[in-house]
Amino acid sequence: MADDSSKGDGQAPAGVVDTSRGADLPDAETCRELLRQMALIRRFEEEAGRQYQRAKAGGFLHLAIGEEATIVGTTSVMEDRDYLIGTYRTHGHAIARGTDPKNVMAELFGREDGTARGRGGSMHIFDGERRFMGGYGIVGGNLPIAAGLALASDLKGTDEVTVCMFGDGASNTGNFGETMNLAALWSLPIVFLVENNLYGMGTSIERHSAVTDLSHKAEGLGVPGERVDGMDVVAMRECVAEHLRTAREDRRPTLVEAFTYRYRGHSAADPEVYREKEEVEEWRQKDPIESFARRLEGEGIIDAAHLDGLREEVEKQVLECVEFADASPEPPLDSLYDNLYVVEEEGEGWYAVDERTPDPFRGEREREAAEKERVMGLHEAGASYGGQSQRSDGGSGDGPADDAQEDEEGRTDAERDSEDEGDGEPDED
Amino acid sequence: MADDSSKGDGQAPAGVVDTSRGADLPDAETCRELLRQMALIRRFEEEAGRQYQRAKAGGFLHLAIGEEATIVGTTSVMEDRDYLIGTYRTHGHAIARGTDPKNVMAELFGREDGTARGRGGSMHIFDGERRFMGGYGIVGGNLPIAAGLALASDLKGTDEVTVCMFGDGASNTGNFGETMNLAALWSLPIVFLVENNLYGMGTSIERHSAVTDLSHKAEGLGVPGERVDGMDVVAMRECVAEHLRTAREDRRPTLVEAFTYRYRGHSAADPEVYREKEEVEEWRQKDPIESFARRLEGEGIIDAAHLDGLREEVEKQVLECVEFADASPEPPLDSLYDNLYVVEEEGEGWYAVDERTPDPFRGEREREAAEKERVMGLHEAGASYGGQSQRSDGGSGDGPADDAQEDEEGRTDAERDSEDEGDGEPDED
Amino acid sequence: MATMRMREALNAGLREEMERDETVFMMGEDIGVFGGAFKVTEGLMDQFGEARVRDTPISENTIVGTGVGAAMAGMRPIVELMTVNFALLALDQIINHAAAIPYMFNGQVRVPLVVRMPGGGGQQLGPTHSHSFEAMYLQVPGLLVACPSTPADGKALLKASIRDDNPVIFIEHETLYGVRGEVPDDGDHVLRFGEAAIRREGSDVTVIGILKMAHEAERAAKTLADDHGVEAEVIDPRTLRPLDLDTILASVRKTNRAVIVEEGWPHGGVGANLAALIQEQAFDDLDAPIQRVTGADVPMPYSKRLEQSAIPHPEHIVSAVMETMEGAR
Amino acid sequence: MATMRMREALNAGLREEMERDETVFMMGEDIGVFGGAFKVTEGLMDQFGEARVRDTPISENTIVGTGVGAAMAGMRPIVELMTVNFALLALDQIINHAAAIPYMFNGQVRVPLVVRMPGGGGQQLGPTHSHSFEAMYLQVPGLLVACPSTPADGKALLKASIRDDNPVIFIEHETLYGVRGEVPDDGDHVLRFGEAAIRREGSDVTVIGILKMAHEAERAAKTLADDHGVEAEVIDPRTLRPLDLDTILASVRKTNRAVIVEEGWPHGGVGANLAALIQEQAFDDLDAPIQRVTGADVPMPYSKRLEQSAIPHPEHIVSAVMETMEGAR
Ligand SMILES: Cc1ncc(C[n+]2csc(CCOP(=O)(O)OP(=O)(O)O)c2C)c(N)n1
Ligand SMILES: Cc1ncc(C[n+]2csc(CCOP(=O)(O)OP(=O)(O)O)c2C)c(N)n1
Ligand SMILES: [Mg+2]
Ligand SMILES: [Mg+2]
Repeated sequence: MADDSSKGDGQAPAGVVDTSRGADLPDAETCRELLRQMALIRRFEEEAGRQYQRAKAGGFLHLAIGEEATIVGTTSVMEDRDYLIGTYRTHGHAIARGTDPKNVMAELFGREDGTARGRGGSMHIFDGERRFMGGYGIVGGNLPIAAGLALASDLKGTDEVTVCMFGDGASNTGNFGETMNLAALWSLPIVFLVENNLYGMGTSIERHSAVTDLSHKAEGLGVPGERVDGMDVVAMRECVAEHLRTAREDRRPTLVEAFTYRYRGHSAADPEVYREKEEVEEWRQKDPIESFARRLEGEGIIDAAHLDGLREEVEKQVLECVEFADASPEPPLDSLYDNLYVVEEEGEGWYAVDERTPDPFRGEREREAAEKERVMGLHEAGASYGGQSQRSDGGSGDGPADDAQEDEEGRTDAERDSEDEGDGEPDED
Repeated sequence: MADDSSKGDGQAPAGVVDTSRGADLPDAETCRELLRQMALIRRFEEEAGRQYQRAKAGGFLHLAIGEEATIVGTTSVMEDRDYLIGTYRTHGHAIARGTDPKNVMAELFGREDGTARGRGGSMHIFDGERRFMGGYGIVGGNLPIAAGLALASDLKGTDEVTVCMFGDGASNTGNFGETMNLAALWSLPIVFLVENNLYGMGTSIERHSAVTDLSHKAEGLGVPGERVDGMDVVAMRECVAEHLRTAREDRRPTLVEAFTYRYRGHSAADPEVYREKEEVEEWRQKDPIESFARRLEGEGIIDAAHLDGLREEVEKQVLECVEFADASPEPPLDSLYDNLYVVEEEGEGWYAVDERTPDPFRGEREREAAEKERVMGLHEAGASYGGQSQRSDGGSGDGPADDAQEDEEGRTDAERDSEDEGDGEPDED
Repeated sequence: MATMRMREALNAGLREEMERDETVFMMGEDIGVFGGAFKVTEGLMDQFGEARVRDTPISENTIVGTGVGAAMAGMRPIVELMTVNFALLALDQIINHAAAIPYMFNGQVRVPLVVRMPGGGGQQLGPTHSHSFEAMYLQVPGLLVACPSTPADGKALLKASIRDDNPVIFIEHETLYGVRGEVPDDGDHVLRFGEAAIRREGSDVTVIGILKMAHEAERAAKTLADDHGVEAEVIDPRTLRPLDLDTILASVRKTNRAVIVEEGWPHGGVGANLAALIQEQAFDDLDAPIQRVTGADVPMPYSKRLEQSAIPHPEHIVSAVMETMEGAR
Repeated sequence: MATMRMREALNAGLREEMERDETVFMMGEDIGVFGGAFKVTEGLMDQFGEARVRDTPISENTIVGTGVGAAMAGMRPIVELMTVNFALLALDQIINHAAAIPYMFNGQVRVPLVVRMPGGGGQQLGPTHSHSFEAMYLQVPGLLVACPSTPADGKALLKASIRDDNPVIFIEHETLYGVRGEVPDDGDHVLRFGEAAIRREGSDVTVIGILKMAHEAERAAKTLADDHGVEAEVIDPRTLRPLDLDTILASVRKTNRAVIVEEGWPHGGVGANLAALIQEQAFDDLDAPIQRVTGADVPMPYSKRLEQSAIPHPEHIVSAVMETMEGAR
């Protein structure tokens, strides 16, 4: 890194007023539920990180640890009929929306019982039933989709609201400007919620956004905003509730900037050269779960025993998730083409060059059994490069790079395991 | 069109303060030069429109008639070393920058002496020597390029400024938000100048932009702005000069919103169903050339004789342009591949499937003379569908559509000729 | 049967489907008040109102993405992009989102979106407005790709696209909007994806062309028959994904020769895909190399003569066919 | 000669050209402070400062466009896009601008821009992060397209790209960054565009592979020789535009058989282009249909086993070659 000025300062810009809204606590039961959800998400994500180190989960793993109040504060005031859409950092969002964490873990494991049957992985969680609309790997890609969900609600004459969450880095994408203008122009019922955790990957907000007070970023585009303390679940609730009302009743989009922080690296093996350890420590002091728990204790809503019980409960639940995911089968190889298309009569007239296509549409209507067998054999040969994902040896399983070739090496898993040595994130999106 | 509310209101939003800046006139010689340039551009564009009707010019023709003060006010305060970049509506911009109007007309005619030797056409005028950096057909496409020009000036340590002109419609593109943020973040020496003529094609600004005071549109993105009367060449000059100074000395980008109007349709055959005739008439009252001429007369800087002389001068000059363009040869067919690549040793190892490629790289190093001849014959056969562009019969020459086929018809030229009947713009970009 | 122009047939298709199904709606730049850049949507805002016929800002990626989102929520959006050239701004939503979403979320959600857009050259619009990009879309699993050449096919395929539950890329050709043809009156006449049309039967050579080139192929076939005694079988695939390879292979097995005509660039185009597939499947039936006739390998120049010299014409097709026939008789 | 990894070779190439030419500079997301998503640019901000190694906001189209503008003004920008998938957001600047500008302004201005970006699957990154898009770029006149498979080629082609006056699309493969190989020490060792490498000589079949598939082709060739007595000639084209068809044709004229391997989707891919060209030029020399081995026709699934089953491996190549050889011996 060039010099110290290139590191983030991890601070709210000077002159920012109190964003905590001095919000009052909701009823006791709600308070306990908020705490439970945040604790569950926290523990789930810690465990996901562990399972990633053990190579049970693959690909990228983006944890939102530190951002639980932003998530839970938001979902706790949404109606079931409202839509939520997020980024590649949404394990917690799905869980807060009501998705069984078991299925989320199974998705991380790439298994049959995953939220997308192992097709999407950590970055692409989805639960249509609970109107958690994904999980998107393209930064900024979810913004126009949110506009479309909201437009549909509007055209159908419902009072559903769409909440669209994205990062500070996403506010620099073309989609941001385009979607803000469209949402304002068409009076779409959306709450845009920027999870401003001060960094887009390794680039601090002062280094990526000319205006760092993101609540004002869309004003000229027709969407006014408000900054809120994203570490305070009660402030989040109150703020988002108000903006949901604006969307639902006044039919106007607004932009909520939740000022928050991710404790972990951008993804699992980020060496975090772009920020100081002290900065992370400082933010940990404002931990959304601990501070809320302290407040509840102070108000006599919970006691130490409750906290112990809660800890045990989520511990147990999360370990069950791991067990469940571990026991879930791998998706079968012949499911490779499932759900690629919605087809009435299957594949009629369709043609795939790919000789692994399980169905017989190679320009001919029929393919003999022997040929089918040969094809499935190839299929299996390819898949075998994926090894058994049950392994916990951290072996790379990285296809050809796995071979004992002197001029190659698989980095993904090997380096994932060397994270402790701060040895650099190999491959980032 | 749906109803009257769908038409533009053609008004500056209420509460807009005087944008004329009460600017004082510059010295007499400058005044006369400003008037001359505007008159020349006006007459040039009128003639371009006529030549388009006569099918001497083809494709799309976007005229900026009405917007001359915006153009000339801007260029008249730029230094030679500054860059100007615009849209597909830039005949005047090039001329104001010093490009010989003959070459612009020749480009419209698609001839050898055109600014781009007939490759670019009306939408893609370019004059590198005079730092007129184009002419771009993709709405919003020139914004990032402007950032790059300015970045280069910055990296080279020069004090060149880039002026980037674009339309109100372009302010809704993703490039707008991205480029504003980047320019502000990197302190690029740019003046963004939005030629707000109240319409993007057939869509009025209230129907395409949530915020219609465009001078504020980029504030949240880090680029402050100012609105100026784009019909007042003196106000334009003063305003742009100030912003050039900000860019050159303070190294800060700003956004100038020139409030202006195009009298003609979006392109040559637009039936203009989206606005009232009265609105156009109203704006014509503020005509930038007439109002400036009246002011100069009032101040005794010019008299009626001067105006007559000027009229004659530009008339003569523009007719010479037409003569020049008419006399300029068609680009030779074997120039088709010129300047596609910068090549040292020509085409070595290159391969083109296309059998019209004039050079012998069909996977073989050599091609015999007979084969070459056959290929040039095909070349000519294709080109012949282009007819003689000297024709003035308005015949379509539109390739196959030209054939006396009952089930087809070429519309481009035919419909172009029926513009007077207000019969609809056939094919718009 | 009624005789109408392509733009009228498409307009009728849009109108009928919007009448038939309330969830169908349209978005695009200047499709409403202005009536559409190519007048395909003329009158629809008057009939269906501003809620269902929506003029949009110039925001290609977001318009398509808004379509994706609305489709996921149960609507059937039709997005018009003004030309295929501007669609390059929307490829992220088309490829990373529309095409991938049904698969990546394991079929929990569908994306019944139609993206309509015209392409092609021949109108002197120069290097930013004249290209043909079919070959990019046909690569992408998850998309359907239609490219009709006649008014009847235009209407029937557009209706099929709107009713289909998959995301469809619907490519029109700017110079075909004025083409007239017979169109069935039946409002429920739809065309299945993956069914090629044999435009002309013949025994000597198979000529395959899409969009405007389907017409040029027919013209060339006439010249070939009249002047050279060569009977060409002309096939218009009509959809590129799925592709009706069966019909093409059956023809090639009969004629033993193939020429593919497209307006796009020569490298990696529609013709390359077809040539690769045909030689894989019908190698032993081929008596000559499969020839391709394509647009020139340049950004489209503005000059009318240069432009026309860069676009395939019947002469080129005749020449390629005759080369293919060499030694045949 | 020194042994280094691909990422080190690319890093050295960037460093040397930045030292050599002051007009060379870099832009990209997280290339500076973070050292690059794949660590290719590590240390360069330290050495060259923040002016010449520029971290950018997430604004793909604008970053590329800024490169286009800077190139037009005499600089030699290198833009890193984090992966080819995100480059879909920048296709407008790449195709409508970078590729078209020199031609459409008749050579008055050059665009010496390099756009570097990695692609490919195999790391369980799922359907938005794992695709291969070479086949889109090779279509576009005005672009050069490089896709090196070895550290030596990576460095030499990157240096050539930076020195070239044309816009270059430089495609890397995510799983090849760790590959080690010999790299010439000579700082002026550059590779010409349009020169294929023959990785292995053989007389029975020509196997053509790019990027990671060049390596898989070599592995398959070893198996073919060891287990089947089939001698494959392995060719890595190294650049797709321009394409060294001469070398490929010479090989096919010798072996009379060809198999093309790529990781991208099967329709309209790199292999389709090559197959079309080869059969056009060497029809009479072919004893069997040209076979293609491609990635599966799906968005890339996340599950490791599904993903690996969707990517070509030596087994697939061996199988395709043996099919091609059928009846040969
Ligand atoms: C269009 C696009 N460009 C780049 C990337 C690579 N990338 C993934 S996450 C990320 C940073 C995003 O930061 P932010 O929006 O602040 O979200 P956060 O990760 O902090 O939650 C980048 C650059 C991507 N996935 N998509
Ligand atoms: C990306 C893109 N989308 C659409 C178009 C078609 N188009 C050409 S001009 C235009 C309107 C632009 O309006 P504005 O920016 O206000 O400029 P004006 O024409 O008024 O000068 C449109 C939609 C285009 N050329 N490029
Ligand atoms: Mg962030
Ligand atoms: Mg305008």
